[in-house]
Amino acid sequence: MSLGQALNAGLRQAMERDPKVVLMGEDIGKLGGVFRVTEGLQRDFGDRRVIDTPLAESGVVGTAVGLAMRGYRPVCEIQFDGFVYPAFDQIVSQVAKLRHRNEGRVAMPLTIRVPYGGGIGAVEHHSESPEVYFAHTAGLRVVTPSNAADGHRMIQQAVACDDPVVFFEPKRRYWERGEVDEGLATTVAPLHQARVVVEGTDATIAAYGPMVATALEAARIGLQEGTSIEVIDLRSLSPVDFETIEASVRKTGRLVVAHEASVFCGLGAEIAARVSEHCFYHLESPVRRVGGLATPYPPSRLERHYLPDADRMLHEVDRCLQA
Amino acid sequence: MSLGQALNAGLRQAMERDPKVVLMGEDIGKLGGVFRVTEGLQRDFGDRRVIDTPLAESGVVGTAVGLAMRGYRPVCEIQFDGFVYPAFDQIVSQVAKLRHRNEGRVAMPLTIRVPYGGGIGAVEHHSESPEVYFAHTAGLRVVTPSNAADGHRMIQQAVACDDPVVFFEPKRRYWERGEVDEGLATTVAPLHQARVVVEGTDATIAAYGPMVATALEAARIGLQEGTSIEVIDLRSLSPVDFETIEASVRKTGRLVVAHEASVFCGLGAEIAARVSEHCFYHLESPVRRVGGLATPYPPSRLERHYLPDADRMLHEVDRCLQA
Amino acid sequence: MAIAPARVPERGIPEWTGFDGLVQLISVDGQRTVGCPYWELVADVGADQLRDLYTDMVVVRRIDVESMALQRQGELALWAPLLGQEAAQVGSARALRPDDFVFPSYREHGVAYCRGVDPVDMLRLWRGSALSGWDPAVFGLATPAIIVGSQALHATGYALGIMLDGATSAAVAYFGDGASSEGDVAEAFGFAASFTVPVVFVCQNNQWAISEPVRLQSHGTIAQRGQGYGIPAIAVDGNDVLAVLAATRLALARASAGEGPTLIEAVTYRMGPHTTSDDPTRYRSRDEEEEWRVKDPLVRLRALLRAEGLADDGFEDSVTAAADEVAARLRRGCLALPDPPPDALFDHVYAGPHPLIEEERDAYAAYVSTFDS
Amino acid sequence: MAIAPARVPERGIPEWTGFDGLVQLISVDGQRTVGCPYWELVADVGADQLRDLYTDMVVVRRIDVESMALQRQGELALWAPLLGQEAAQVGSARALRPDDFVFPSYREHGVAYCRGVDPVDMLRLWRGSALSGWDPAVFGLATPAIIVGSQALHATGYALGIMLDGATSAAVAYFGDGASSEGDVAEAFGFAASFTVPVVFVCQNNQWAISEPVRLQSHGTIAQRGQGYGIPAIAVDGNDVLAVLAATRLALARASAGEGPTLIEAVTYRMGPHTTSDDPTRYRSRDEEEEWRVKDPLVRLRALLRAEGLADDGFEDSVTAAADEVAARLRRGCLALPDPPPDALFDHVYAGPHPLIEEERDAYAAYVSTFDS
Ligand SMILES: Cc1ncc(C[n+]2csc(CCOP(=O)(O)OP(=O)(O)O)c2C)c(N)n1
Ligand SMILES: Cc1ncc(C[n+]2csc(CCOP(=O)(O)OP(=O)(O)O)c2C)c(N)n1
Ligand SMILES: [Mg+2]
Ligand SMILES: [Mg+2]
Repeated sequence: MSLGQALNAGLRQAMERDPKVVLMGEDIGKLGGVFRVTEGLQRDFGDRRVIDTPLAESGVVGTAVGLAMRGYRPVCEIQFDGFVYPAFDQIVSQVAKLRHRNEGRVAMPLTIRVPYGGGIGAVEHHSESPEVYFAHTAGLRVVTPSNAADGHRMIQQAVACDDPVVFFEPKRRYWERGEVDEGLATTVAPLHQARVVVEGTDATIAAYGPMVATALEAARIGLQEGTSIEVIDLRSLSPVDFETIEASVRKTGRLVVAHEASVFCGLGAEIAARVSEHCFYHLESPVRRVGGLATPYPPSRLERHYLPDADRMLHEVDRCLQA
Repeated sequence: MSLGQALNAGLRQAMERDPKVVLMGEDIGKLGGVFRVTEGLQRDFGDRRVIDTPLAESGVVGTAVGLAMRGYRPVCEIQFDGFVYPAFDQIVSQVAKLRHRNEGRVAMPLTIRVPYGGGIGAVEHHSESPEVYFAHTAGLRVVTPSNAADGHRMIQQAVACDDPVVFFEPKRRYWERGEVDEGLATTVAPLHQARVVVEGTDATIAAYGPMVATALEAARIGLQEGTSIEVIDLRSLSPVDFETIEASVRKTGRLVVAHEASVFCGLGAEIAARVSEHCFYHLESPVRRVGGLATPYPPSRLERHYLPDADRMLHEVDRCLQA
Repeated sequence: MAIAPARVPERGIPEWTGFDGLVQLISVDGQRTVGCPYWELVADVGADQLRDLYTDMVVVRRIDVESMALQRQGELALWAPLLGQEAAQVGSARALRPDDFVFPSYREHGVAYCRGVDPVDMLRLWRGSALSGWDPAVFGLATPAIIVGSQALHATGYALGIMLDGATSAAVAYFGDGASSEGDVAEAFGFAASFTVPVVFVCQNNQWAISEPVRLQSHGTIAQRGQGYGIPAIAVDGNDVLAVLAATRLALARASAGEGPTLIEAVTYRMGPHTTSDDPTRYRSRDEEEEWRVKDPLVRLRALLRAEGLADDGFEDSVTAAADEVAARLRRGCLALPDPPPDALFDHVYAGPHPLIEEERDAYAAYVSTFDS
Repeated sequence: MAIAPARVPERGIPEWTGFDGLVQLISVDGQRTVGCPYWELVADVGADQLRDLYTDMVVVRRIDVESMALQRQGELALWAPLLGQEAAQVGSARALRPDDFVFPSYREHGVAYCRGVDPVDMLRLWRGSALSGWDPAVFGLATPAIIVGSQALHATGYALGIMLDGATSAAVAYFGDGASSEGDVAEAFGFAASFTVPVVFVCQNNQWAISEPVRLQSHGTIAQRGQGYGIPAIAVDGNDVLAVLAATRLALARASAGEGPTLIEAVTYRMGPHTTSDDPTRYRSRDEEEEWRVKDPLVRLRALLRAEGLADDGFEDSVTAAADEVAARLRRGCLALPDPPPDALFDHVYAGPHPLIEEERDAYAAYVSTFDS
């Protein structure tokens, strides 16, 4: 099944399991969301559990906060990455902080789903990668699956999580298919655990979301050219599973971090900073970052130049190897 | 004169120089702003140039965008750091991107002043350090003065700058006094130029805004204890003047980055990542970061434990020296 | 005071423009107004209840005065006084039922008092020893919202939950005239109207948002703003405790009957500074302050009680004594409020385990221990 | 069509509830309505002007049809059709004066056409070859807003600038029924009313926000929302080009006379999908679509022209030929639109020098050169 279908199935299971799970967002009902991730759910669970909201993102998240205080477990859909900013205040000042503010007396088990990233030829504001804004915000968990199996498991874990989770969905991978074990318990791995997708010995590429498939492609090409690349799928961006990354770097001695977001102050900065500190004596070459440029997202006819591809990843791996 | 007075004087000069400069914000008129930074300006320039706005931050910035398109040069005041988030969408999706979107045909010479940071015993939302959200956003310039002289010069440069500038004012330093040369041309140094405030040889502390004074205190104590610490005031957070930092690190071999914001994905991550990469063979020890915790800002009775002080900076310097 | 749950009058929200277009049951000089249809909503309020309302207002004002003093003496970091808004707060809060849930702003000490919160706990936030002071679930009262207007959406969402639960309670959002300009309040109006949820918006129009007069926010009335979203609105004399009580009861009855949101604009006055950091002499006139002093909500209710023979010197002395006792307890409690232990920094950031928090907790402990040795 | 600048009628905004509570000058079957006070605002619109309006609408629809086809053929990444909204757009845009400044949403191709934008330039954004298509200053027309509602604030700010300049032009914001729920639109209403600035809000209520019917956004009318903020509103039949023209002229006259903002709710219908990515069969009925097909704005104006002997087959053929010519040019122009050079990525991010941009520009060039060698 595709990632989109896996998320749909995961949401369905989450709703079946817990009657307090309520979905909210723009066009998620009859339309099933612009990416059809909620397809069929309003039909099957009714319009009191799958709620089309007025067109206002702060309103979506702000009312979800109130619902959570009433004991519900809301799952908000933000239609596209670029539309999450009107809800930023509610997310940063309320969702992230309410538990702490109330010394644990208020729970905020809210999931905010955000399709994100580029590569689909979209118009402006539909290809952004705003994840680091949320990763930097204490009180939130930020995760992103890269494939159908993870999507299916992680969305259920996110919904079941008693902390607020910003759940970034790599929209250009929605249609990519993979095996999904629908019977899988949601507790197989903690939500914040990274995964070594492919083992390697010469260098590590740490990627997440849409970039994992790209990193795997780089690893395949690398292998043909005689370079053994280990690929890590971070899966969680806050917290980051540094244990897995650092173990890999201690083995390979070289790290490239890849994401679509601008490199400057992106998540790669945190990973590079941390790994440079913790693996100071294991690094054979500086950690390198490959990612979006320090520019706004370009018109789609230029996006392939903006987005990291396997070549750019390999270019950075090469620079590590040459250092 | 104090930093607050220096900013006031700088704004006054900017308004005298260019009739298109208009100030907007909540309570900036008769009250002169809650920190009195605009004191007397409405009286002297009238309520068509110093405009009290309705209580709505997105409205303040969004109307400033329109004013800028009409040829004005608006200077918005956000009352406290924690109230900038309702304006986040307008800042990230409009202010930052309008010039690029319009291929240079639309100018966005907007300044957004934000008193920021902790240490004044305030209630929640009044002590935040949200600078990295803006630094990560392409299209913005982000600066912060640490003292009266810089405040006086930089606010004028920010207002004169044809790009949007998010201007963070270290609120707990508003009352600190320093020499200000009011006749100083605004072109003495580019707005993004960092400054070596104190020279040293054993380690470098890179700090900005409210942390510069703290870093200077650390350097003083360090000297007494026999450690020669170089202190850099970044002044600009986007772009960052890496030349100055890297030159210092090549000399001292050790770097500690300090800020009040949470360390995780904070600006220090970018600096550590970059310096670790560019000064890989000059670093005697890993770059270390000292900053706010990965928690929301605490109640004020705990803030001294949250905020880096000279001791914590020296602790990190020591760890560098011991590595 | 929620003893006689109101029924929604058949003809919906009664029109009444007796006093400056506002619903008023007690005139400025303490007379009962004649003919106002809102009287039927407080028909059960007899002598004892009137005296109780008066007592509440006196005690609440005393708490406010004491807190101002504590702040001036350096015991609180800040205080936002409610002086002048006692009727708006007590009148509305006393209409509430135990299972209603309130989302206040930072100035609703009177509401918190009526919900049963220990005044000492109110001070935790203002002293800086905590970010909150009580368990919201216990009192049906959220921690005060400092981000102006944000709580209107929370109340709307909570009310949606009430509706989904099939319950008959209501959510209540308190906010100010300034807040009515924030997009969040407008979105809350829109969501509440669209979903027809049981929420009551209580806007205390105290004429000022720090230094900004209400006419800067709105040329019309705030009640009209709600009406534009299809939310019935009641503009009420906010210094008249009975009128506010009546209006709130009506709004709650509408909510419980499934008729959706109501907006109450309680027109009142912030007699003190915005907070202890503020200096109102910079932006408003003594004349204006004097004009409103005449409308003081306590003076008015006392006049009524006196005129109707419901209060004598003995009663007033006992009320003062009760208020003094509360104030003394408040002062003692404030001074005794403990600072939280530094380690509390790391508590309750997340519900589940979080490696970075644990790492920082350990690092902090290790760092602190370097000083011990 | 801005030839006869309207004066503000002495009695303010005339009341008129002739047709579903909407201002209407041409009935659905192409008859002039009798007695509507808005007629005086278009008294100068004679045969030639009516034919021009019709021509505009036909051409605009043809541009829309051709763009849909180009998208289906893979030449555009996306297209947001205006089918059904030609009267609302042409009627309002033809009322504008050259020095007015418009802030459109993504669906205002008809407005852009009337402002003089080359239709080929409109396609740049939709083809993905640019984020904008024209110089806003040249046409008095901003780049379309994709963040729903954001432009309402920009228009308000621009209007504030007009006021500060002492000019008599106006800013005009176009947005949809869905957008009316966004906090930004509410804040724009508040600021515009508070500052009394010359802005016209044109809300095309086309009944749908993607899959959401307008009743989900608002139980009342959108016009009422504006009124709640103290902004006079005109609800107009948006499929009646003359009525929209009249209402817009009135609003502009009010703006120029210093009377501040006006909200126009043009009630119309999105006859096509939301965009080429959308599938309306999932959420709305054929019946509803049929109901509105009868009210097609072009059919109606043609009926009037025919009934009054202002159009014959020859005229219609010439209009069709003109539209086909525009479409052919559009197609040729679209196919010829060049991709921007990769290096353009770095242009215009900042006005002044920026070390990181320069560094990345150089690195990118160096990287590309590794492939050349
Ligand atoms: C989003 C936001 N912006 C600004 C502030 C700063 N601020 C605190 S209270 C206040 C005025 C609020 O006025 P009003 O809503 O009338 O309530 P009142 O203080 O009069 O009770 C302002 C501007 C804030 N707390 N939150
Ligand atoms: C802030 C924001 N949220 C969501 C979207 C996605 N979106 C694009 S158009 C649209 C519906 C807009 O409806 P309306 O305002 O009625 O305009 P119409 O499309 O009908 O012309 C939505 C939800 C967006 N572009 N911006
Ligand atoms: Mg107020
Ligand atoms: Mg619409």
